[in-house]
Amino acid sequence: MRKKKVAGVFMSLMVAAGVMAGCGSANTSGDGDKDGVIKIGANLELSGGVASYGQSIKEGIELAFEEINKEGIDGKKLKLVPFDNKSDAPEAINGATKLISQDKVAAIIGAATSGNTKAQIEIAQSNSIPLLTPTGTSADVTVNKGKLNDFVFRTCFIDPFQGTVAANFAAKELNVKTAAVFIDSASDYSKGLAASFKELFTKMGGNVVIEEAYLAKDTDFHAQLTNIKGKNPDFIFVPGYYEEVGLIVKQARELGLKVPMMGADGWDSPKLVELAGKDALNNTFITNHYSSGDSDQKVQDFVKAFKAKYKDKSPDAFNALGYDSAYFIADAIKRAGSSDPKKIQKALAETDGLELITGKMKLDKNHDPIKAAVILEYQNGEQTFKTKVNP
Amino acid sequence: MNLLKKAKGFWGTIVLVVIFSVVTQLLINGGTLNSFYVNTLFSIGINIILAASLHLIIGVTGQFSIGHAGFLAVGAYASAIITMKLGLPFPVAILAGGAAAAIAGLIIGIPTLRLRGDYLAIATLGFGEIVKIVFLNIDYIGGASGMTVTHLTTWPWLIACVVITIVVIVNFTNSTHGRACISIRENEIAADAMGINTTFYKVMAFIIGAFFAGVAGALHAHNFYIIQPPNFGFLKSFDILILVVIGGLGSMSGAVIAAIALTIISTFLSSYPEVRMVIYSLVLIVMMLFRPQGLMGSKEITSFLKLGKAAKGGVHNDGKNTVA
Amino acid sequence: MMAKTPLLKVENVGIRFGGLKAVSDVNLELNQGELVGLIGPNGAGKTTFFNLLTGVYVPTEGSISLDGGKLNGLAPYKINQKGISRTFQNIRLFSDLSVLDNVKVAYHSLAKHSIVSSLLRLPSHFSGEKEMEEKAIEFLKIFKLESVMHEQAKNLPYGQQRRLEIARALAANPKLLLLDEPAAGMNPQETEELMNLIALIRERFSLTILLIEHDMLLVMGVCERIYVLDHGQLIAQGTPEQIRNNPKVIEAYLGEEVS
Amino acid sequence: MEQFIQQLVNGISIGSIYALIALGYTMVYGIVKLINFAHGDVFMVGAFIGFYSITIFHLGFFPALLISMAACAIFGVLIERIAYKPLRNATRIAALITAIGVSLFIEYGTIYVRGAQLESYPDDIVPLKNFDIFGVTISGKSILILAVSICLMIVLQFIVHKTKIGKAMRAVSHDMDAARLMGINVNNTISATFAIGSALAGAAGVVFGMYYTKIEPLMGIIPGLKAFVAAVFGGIGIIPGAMTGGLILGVIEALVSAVGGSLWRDAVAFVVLILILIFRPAGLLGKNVREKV
Repeated sequence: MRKKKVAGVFMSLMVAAGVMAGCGSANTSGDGDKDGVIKIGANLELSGGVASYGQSIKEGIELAFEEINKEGIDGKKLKLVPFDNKSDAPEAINGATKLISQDKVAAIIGAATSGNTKAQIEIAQSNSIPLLTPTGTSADVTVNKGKLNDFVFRTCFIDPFQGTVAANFAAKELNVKTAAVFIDSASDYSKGLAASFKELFTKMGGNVVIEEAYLAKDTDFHAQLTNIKGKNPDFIFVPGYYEEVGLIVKQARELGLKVPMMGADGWDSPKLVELAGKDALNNTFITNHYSSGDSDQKVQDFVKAFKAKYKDKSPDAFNALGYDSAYFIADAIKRAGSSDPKKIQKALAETDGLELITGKMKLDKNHDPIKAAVILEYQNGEQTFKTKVNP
Repeated sequence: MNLLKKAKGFWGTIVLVVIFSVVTQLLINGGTLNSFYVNTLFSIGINIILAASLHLIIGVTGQFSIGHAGFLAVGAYASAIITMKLGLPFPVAILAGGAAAAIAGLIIGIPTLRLRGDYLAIATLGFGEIVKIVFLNIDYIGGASGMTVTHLTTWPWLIACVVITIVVIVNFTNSTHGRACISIRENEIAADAMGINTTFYKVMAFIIGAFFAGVAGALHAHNFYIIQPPNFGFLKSFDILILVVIGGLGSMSGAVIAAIALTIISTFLSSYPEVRMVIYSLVLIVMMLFRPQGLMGSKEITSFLKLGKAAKGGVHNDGKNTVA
Repeated sequence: MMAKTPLLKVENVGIRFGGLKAVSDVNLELNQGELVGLIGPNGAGKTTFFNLLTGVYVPTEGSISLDGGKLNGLAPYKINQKGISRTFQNIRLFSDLSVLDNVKVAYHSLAKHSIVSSLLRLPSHFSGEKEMEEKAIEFLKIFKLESVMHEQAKNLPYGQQRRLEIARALAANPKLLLLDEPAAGMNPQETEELMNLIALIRERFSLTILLIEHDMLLVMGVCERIYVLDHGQLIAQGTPEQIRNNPKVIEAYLGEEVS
Repeated sequence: MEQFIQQLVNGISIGSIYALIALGYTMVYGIVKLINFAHGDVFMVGAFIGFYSITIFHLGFFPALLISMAACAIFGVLIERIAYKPLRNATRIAALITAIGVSLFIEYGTIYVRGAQLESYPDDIVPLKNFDIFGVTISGKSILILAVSICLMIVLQFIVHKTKIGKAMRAVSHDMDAARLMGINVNNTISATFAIGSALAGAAGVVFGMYYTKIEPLMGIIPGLKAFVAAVFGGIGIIPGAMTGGLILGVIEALVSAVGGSLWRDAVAFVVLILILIFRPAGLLGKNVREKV
């Protein structure tokens, strides 16, 4: 009886494997470039914990693809193959393998977070498929233990750069001596920025008097802010995402913390103003890739097109970086003159001077974009241009 | 009672499994099964181990535990530390993952298993969340950003672990010790009054279940390149729970079939990200509305294959054919 | 056999739930081989007393000893292993298990094969399981249940479920068997059969039996001695004849019937 | 000292929201013994209904609150009738899986309909000032939340203990079959319980939106879980227990953060939960009930 049970179990396993094997042989044909279509995978966090990031990136990519496909690339059209990785590393791996082996995509855009991007690196590398993360800012995404992951790219800047820019600005322009650092402990991005900020700020004679932490998706920060208030810092550095930062700024002001606060590109969203309120945001600063209030024609066209497509929604940094990632790849495909992933990889690495919404794109030897950062100040809910910092 | 016949059947199954494994390995090597299918196959294998281990706790012993992802996490991290930090070989990592999870099972089991029903469920849910938060706060293992793990899970390791898990749990269930566990599920007070050390067997089921969840964790960690605490939240526990309930509480083959079917459905649905979770949740609801006892009820697949009277009585039908 | 050392000795046992004294100051002795009845009106504390004996409740006062060994504070399964086995007023079978397996579970504590030997399917597993099975079938034969041994317990008719519960209790090889209203819900003919059965097993397994029964006539018929509980206290003891004529007992029962 | 009092105030504010959600949780659990995982999602739906009433129909805070409560009550009854009622005699675990399914369905259905992006409640719906007492800041909104929670708790106590439907609820909660035999319409009573519980979740949603500004489709998961913990704390099925449990949980969280353990906050909450379950399984205000042997 017992063995029969075991036998039954394995028979079903076998049947399942058989079914899959059948599919496998039936499905092996397929091509990144077929019928004038180039498939690009998007392995994004469309559900789960950070669904909003993935959704935003996807919106940006879809808008860009629509525009690109009006003319096409050498007569070919781009087709987006989305995959929902549920904000989960194992799912991100399933996604990468599926996109590569089933859908035969020419390149993958994703994921939104560094962790889910790192999960895909080995697969992208071993299959020689370019992997482009729009927002994976952790330094070790592209370089692992001193070795370049040559098929991995990113559209955003890496963490340390923004942190140092912020430290410089705080010490020199704002002339603050003591600072509090308030970190999103669930995010590499936030930790990375905080680390580089702290390093430079103390080197420049400043003093970090308190470090507090929260976790993404928290909504109540009163307790930590009360602790910060007890230390009376001149300045608060909050390198998080707007979803929490909006509430942090609001709650800080409610508790009577009037000191300047500063963050980075994660703040950049019109939602920040709605969440925090215009008044609360006064006396706050961010480092960013671009300013959506930028009078630059390219930026304004993007904002207009985005609003037209998405019910008057204003684009945030995730939208912009998704959009830029699409153009980044499209440009490389065009220069490669092929949908061969290896040629695309080469073209991506050689990108130099590509004008994107978030700045002019050039890659350094670590595949990290060299882009200028801008510092913006919030005044009455409007971002006003403060200064531009070149790397 | 025919020992020889029994042994013959057992070895026959083993031979079948070996043939199946070798064929699959050849298909993998030959590239007939591309990496997508291989990956799905690995997910299925890991889910089978998880479902089987939770089946022992909920289905057999009737202890309503919904923190199984906590054991998965302990196994994943323990094994990753073994290979990545200490540089020891993979088999050691698998055992260490299982052992660490079993110890966690012991620690959480002794105090909480006095609780019943929903209270136990909530306590184990809390345990799962605590494990997640602890890992989130230890920098040695990467904190929130997690640990990068080398890919070491291969098909032979996977299938071996799946087979061992199933054999051990089936062997346990179909013995007097398994019957003791089932009697606790059926009526704890009567079991106690009939001389069954209920605490011992509840903890034992918990430890064995946790051990194999830990083994699954080791395979998981070394299959998916990276492990991060948020991967092991209560939603993951729910995923495992769903496998066991959809398969049919108390049915080992049900759990295995559900693990296979739901993994395939889930993989298939990921091509339709917009509606994926909507459909998945609808499948759950509709399934429960129209077949609340799960696919298999408490029956085993053998009771459908077998004619006649022998298959009555759910999971504990061992030895029926020996007296007939 | 050394006569006259009581098998079970209960001294001044009582239990409180909060302020309520459910059972108090009960003294009781059972000698080897006796069949003794415990009667009393509804709510007199009979089942609570059984629960004290079997360790479901821990007595707040007094002591219980079996064969000279103290039982207070032991877990129910330990007490069962020491030799007290019971049935329940509201039947508590393992309803999804087969009849055979129900009996095997009770035989569990006598099994010799370890978890490891079962996991590895060592020879001791097979011999152990075989022995259990043979023993279980033997019990089922005595209770005329062998024809339904592969049925799920929940599918048996009521009378058979009662019988199965007793068979299961016996399989644990007790010195003392506690039966909690075994004839409840049975028709007179079934009751009579049951009583004959009890007499039979008592002889065959040289058992001591303590029987709770609501039905006075029945108890009077089979028991050698009777204890009477009312409001948690022992109000009378003696032979059936003595009990029948005890004014306190009559009052307790009449009082109940009137209300 | 100031800081300590400030932390207490912080804790009470967040605790009142847990309490408000926990009230509904505890009612539903008390009567059908189902951990209604979808409760947190009804809370989310309530927040969105309130948001749309305010931004699209330009209603004030209280009308929006009432509309949201009414809509959630209907929604709750629909969920109960469609998904839970057919399972009333099935195993508890089947009902639990259904609840998980319903929860996922509401979350991802909402995302499918309106996307995953967040919305923010307008800041000026309730013109409340903050009070500054000896350096301790008490926001007017947190006083409002506490007031709303306490009012609703009292109303609820009144309904359960003084009205006919309340009596029916207690009867059904005690013994469903006996209640049915006594001529109580069990189905309607359970629906009424879901209606009231869901209305409370809806109210909590609007209050949450007003206090924390941010609402999004997955916002219900964590507060839902915390509220359940709070309900267990206080003794599940007991209305003042839910209130007490919520407030205590909030204060514990704030104090853990105050001593620098903000990342351990949830872990401490769960550890306390497990300890309570082990040493006082019926909760702080509950009575222990033994299984009859």
